[in-house]
Amino acid sequence: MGMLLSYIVFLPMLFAILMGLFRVKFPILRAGAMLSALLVFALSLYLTLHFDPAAEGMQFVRRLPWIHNYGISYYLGIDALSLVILLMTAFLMPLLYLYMWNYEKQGYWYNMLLLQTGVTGAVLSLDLILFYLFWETMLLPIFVMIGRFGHGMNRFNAMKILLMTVLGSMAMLFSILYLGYEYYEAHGAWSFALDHLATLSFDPKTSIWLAAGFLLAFAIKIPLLGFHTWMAPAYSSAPTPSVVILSAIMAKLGVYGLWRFGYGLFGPTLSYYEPTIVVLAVAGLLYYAIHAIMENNLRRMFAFSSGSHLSLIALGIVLTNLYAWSGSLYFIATHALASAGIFLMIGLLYRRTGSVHISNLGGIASVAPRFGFLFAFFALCIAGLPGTGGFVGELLIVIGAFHEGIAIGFAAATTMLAAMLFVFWMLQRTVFGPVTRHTAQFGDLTTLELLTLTPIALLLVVTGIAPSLFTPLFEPQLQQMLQTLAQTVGGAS
Amino acid sequence: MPEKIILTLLGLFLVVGALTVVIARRPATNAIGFLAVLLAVAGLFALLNQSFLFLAQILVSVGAVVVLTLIVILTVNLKEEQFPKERFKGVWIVGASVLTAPFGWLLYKTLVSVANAFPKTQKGFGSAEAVGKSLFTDWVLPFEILSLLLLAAMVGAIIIGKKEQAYDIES
Amino acid sequence: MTLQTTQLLGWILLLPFTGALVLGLLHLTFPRTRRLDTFYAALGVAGPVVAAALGLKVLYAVASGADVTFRQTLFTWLSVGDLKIGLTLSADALGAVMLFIVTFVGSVIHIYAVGYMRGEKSFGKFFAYFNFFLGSMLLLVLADNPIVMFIGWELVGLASYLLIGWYYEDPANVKAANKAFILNRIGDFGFISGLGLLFALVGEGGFSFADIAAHIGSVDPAMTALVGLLLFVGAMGKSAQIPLYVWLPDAMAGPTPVSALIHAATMVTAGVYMVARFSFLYESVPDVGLFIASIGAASALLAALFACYQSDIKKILAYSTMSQLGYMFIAVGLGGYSAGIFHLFTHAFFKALLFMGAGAVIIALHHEQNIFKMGGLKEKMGLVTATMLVATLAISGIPPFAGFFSKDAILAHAFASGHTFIWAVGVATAYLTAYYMFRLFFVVFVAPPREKAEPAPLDRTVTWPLVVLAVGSAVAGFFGLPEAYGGQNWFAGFLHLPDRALHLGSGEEFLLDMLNLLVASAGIYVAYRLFARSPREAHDAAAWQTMLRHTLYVDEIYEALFVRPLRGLSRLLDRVVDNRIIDGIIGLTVGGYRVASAGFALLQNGSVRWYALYFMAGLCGLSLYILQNIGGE
Amino acid sequence: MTLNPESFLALATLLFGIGAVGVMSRRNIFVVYMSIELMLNAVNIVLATFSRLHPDMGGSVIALLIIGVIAAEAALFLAMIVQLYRKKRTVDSDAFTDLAQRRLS
Repeated sequence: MGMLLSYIVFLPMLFAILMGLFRVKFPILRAGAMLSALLVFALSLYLTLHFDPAAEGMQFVRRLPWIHNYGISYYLGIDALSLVILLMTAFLMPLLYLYMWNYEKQGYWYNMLLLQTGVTGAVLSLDLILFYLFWETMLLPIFVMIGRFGHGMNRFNAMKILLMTVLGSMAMLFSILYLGYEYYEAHGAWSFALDHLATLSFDPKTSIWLAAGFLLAFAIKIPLLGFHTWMAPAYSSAPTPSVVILSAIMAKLGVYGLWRFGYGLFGPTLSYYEPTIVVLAVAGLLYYAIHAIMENNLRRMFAFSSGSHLSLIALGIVLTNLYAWSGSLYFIATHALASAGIFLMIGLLYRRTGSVHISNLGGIASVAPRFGFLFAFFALCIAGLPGTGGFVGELLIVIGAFHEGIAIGFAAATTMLAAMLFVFWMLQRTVFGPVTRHTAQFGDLTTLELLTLTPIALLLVVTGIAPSLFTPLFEPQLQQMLQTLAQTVGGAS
Repeated sequence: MPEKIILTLLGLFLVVGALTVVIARRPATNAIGFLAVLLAVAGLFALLNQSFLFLAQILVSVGAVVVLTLIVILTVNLKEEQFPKERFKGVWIVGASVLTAPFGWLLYKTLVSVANAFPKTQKGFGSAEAVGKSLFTDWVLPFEILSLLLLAAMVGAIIIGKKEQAYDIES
Repeated sequence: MTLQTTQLLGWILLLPFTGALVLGLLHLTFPRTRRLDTFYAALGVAGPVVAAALGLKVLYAVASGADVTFRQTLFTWLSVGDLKIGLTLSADALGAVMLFIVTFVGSVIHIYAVGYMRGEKSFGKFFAYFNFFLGSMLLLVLADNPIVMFIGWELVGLASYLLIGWYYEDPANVKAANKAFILNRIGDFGFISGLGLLFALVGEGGFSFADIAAHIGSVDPAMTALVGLLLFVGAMGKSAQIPLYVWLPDAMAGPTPVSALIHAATMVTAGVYMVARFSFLYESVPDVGLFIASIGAASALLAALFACYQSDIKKILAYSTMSQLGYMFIAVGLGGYSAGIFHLFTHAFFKALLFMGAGAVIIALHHEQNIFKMGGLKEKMGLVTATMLVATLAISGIPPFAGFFSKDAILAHAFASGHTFIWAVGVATAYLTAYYMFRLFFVVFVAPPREKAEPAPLDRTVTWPLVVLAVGSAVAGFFGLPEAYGGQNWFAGFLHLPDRALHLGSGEEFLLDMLNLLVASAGIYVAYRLFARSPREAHDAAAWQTMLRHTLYVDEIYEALFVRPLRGLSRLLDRVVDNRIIDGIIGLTVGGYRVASAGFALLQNGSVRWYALYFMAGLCGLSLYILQNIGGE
Repeated sequence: MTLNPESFLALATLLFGIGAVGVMSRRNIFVVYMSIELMLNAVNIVLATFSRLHPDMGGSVIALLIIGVIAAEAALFLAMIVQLYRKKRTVDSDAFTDLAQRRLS
């Protein structure tokens, strides 16, 4: 049991190393990758079954000293927050492999394996140095994949995403090191474990600066308004599976970081930043949506849509009440699914027509009914249609926002308008309308593609129809976290 | 009192020699100044009762280094017009001196801060025996490393100085 | 019996959804085949018909008990904190009536659609959508809490979107569908804001309608008013009231059964139903009610004016729908909830009938929609003419047809509540209604034919539903026979909504009715004089008439006011804000690095003594600093 | 004894400073070489002085080792000077600027 999390984190990397050592042929490589992803998925499900939602704090903790002199430990653990993201990653990974089943670039597969280790490691690690390591580990494969296998101005865009995110990570690293030093000053021993550092108290000014380091890293990753210019170029150049990871998982890690480390370390201080984040999030929500309207490139359009929804999630997190938090966490999961679905569809579109430009498309529903149906379905999920998971998250966040105040409530409710601004116009010009030169030879979904997409679609429907199946998994822990937070802040919300 | 006079003379000798090294234009003149400095240093060693160091300084520095330097200077045999054209030499020297002065002052202050008066010398201080004892007991490893370094320097000097190079970086 | 009836609700909801799922999957599996069409039709019709039968049973059960509410919780939909939303269905009197309307009219139109849509491609998909719509509508109607209602509310919007854009090869139709959904979404923004606010106010005590009603009294009236307004914004969108009405005429791009079911009989009335559902809330804020009534009156009059100048048969009916919805909002706004629902009830029959009759004419004339190209159809299409006449009389408010009683109830209520101006608008609209409806009737059926076109024979599945609804349009009014005519207004008594008391003697009511009748007759007469003999599509006309024909250029104004600025803003954000300002700031730092690196590159000139100089300069600075701060001691 | 260590240390510092100035300001490689030797000798004086001060032979030993290093360095340095001279027919240190930043594009 104790090793479970380690298996989950390092299995893909282990597979990658083994297969790389033996220089296996492509069919074995993809089979191995798929096997590792399925194993991780199975282990994650097993973990979920044994996960106790009512228990307080971290579970399945694995804590070993690693670099003893500096108190850096190998410290993994899981709670409801990380469980949700872990499950999404584990669920999406096999589907991504299925998507790239016939994609014979070997380096790509290795990068995906590494990426999975990086992402799950970042989600599960509770030691800040370890977290930082994984946080950077997951950036490198993305950099390589955009730079080597991307299209468009891929080199430039890969550099842009690398530089901007590394800038944030550097600020975060500085804060992490300072925290460790402060712990050393206070206790005479080094430690970077989250639970240790959370006990430190600073004077407000220091705390504000330290929090700023973390917030910068997360704001760039999310990305909040103003920190976002890497987003659209990266999404438009990256190959489809990395776009899916970027939007479905990595962007969520920014929010997750804000949640885990922002509130875990700087609960009281964050109220200082709360107005700023609220304003940025609300502005981003509308800004990205309006920006998306005139986008001709589907990838860029849904990059902005992703940004818009992540702003909403960030908004939900800083509102710190049960509804908003549950909504944010639920939305993290369902948005991961929906954006994975839509980006995979866009990838398939690109395979078929060689273009992701709306002006080239049209009439897909006439030539490929199944494709059109699923495409419209995922697009509507993005727009937050009831009956799909996206709606539940939005509803909860809106309700939570109204709990905080009418003005914030209205701001959050604009999400109802935000996505629809571009989704319907996009549908009008891609799925419907007359068939164009590019879509005339459009083939409908193959069995393999259906196999890739239907699990996502089904899960979206289930999350929409019966959210009560999933909420008990995280609600008690969120409640506990909120209580803890209320105690540290001193009752202020 | 005689020591003081000797010290003053040696100091004068040393400074003038050093200035000659830095200021004089012809390499041969520089070498003379260099020789004066090395001799003055040897004299200082003697004043400090470091008899073995004095010997070593005379033998190695004066006997070997200066001779070698002179040989090379003569071998190269620069013509007057081959000298570097240092039009702003004075400016450079003054500027560099100004820049160096604070550091020199700091250095001197630091050194002096840990120095008190000389104790009485024991018998045999600075003799070859004393140095040898210390060298072959406490300082064996540095000594051996230095011997390796000398060997390497010798080999290196030969390789660098060979006329036709086995490997030519430029071409 | 009770237990059984309760369980029926779940089945009623499940039937259409299951039908939609099966039909949809079959269609997606065999998208091109035509052999399954008969099966599709049977399956598509079976669900609604069975649901209608069950719905009738529920209505009977509700009616036979006194003040009973059937409630069935299928499962807990969501439970977070105080927010415990069960997928609970409930049928009180109001719900049962709506259930009956939706399933009954729905089934009839499903049957009609079998004939109407025959030969269309994607036959199965149509019935999948249609069943899906019916299920969503039932979810809306039967919901026991506002959240589930909102889900149904959005899903009917989706169905409407898909069905308006049915002929999606033509971008204009998809545009119409988009317009419908987007305007609905603007309304939904209001709705969900209202719900969020409402939950923040009373959520701790549970969030079903009954719980809200129990706790609403303790809330600050200003807040209640705000909630009421926000919810009504949702109703504006769904029920096509000013200013969110512009989608409804365009929605006629969908097939006629769609127009009949969604954009006449059921979905568009959801706003009225919602206001009636929240009657307990609106009861405490009469000012908001007055606002609703004013919007309703304005919409009624404006739509009636527009309808007088349209020549597309379906658009006339669309504006007429909007106008009748305005009537309903007058009623519910002024506290006459029963009257409003009663009009909703009768309207469902005659408006569905009108659309279906129009649809019959359209397919008979091979998809001709301009009334001035029709004419003289009464000889060739007797049955259609008769049923249309019944419906037209009903909507014009001629006794004893259904519309007379319901419209009368609304106008009497408006008059009695003292808002005479709204009443006057209502009466004027009644005149216009009679005028434009008979204009349509005379031009299409009575006037001499313009072109020699032989109508295609109609399928029996198309004609029989007309008869059924004609009967309904003729007799539905008697359910709400007012006291003035010796009835007991059974309908209002059955609904027992918190109606505002009405102080109107039988004599006064009788006089009002006579006035209405007179006005309607005048409208019919004018229409007869103008259009029965030689109808002309007026082209001349004064400026205001041209304006009306172009519906006051509202579409264009909206486009210029909202759509274009939004697109412009989007471009601006892309080209200026992102590329210039934000990337500009980033670029500035990059440029700073460039300049600095060029400077440092100059320093690195390759000459070692310079390097030594830099080194010494640094050392010099450091030494000076040490000497200065620590002292040379 | 009237000698005091300050005078020795002052001389050493002076020698070191003059050597540093020589390294920086002269272009003739011979002078640069000799200036470096001056600096090394200055260090030797300091070592000898402290060895005498403490009294401990360790300082003398290090000074001795440094004398060895001076010899090794002289050999290498002079070889390099010869080689540089062969290459460009000059002993001007500014003629050898291979370390400079070259414009890349």
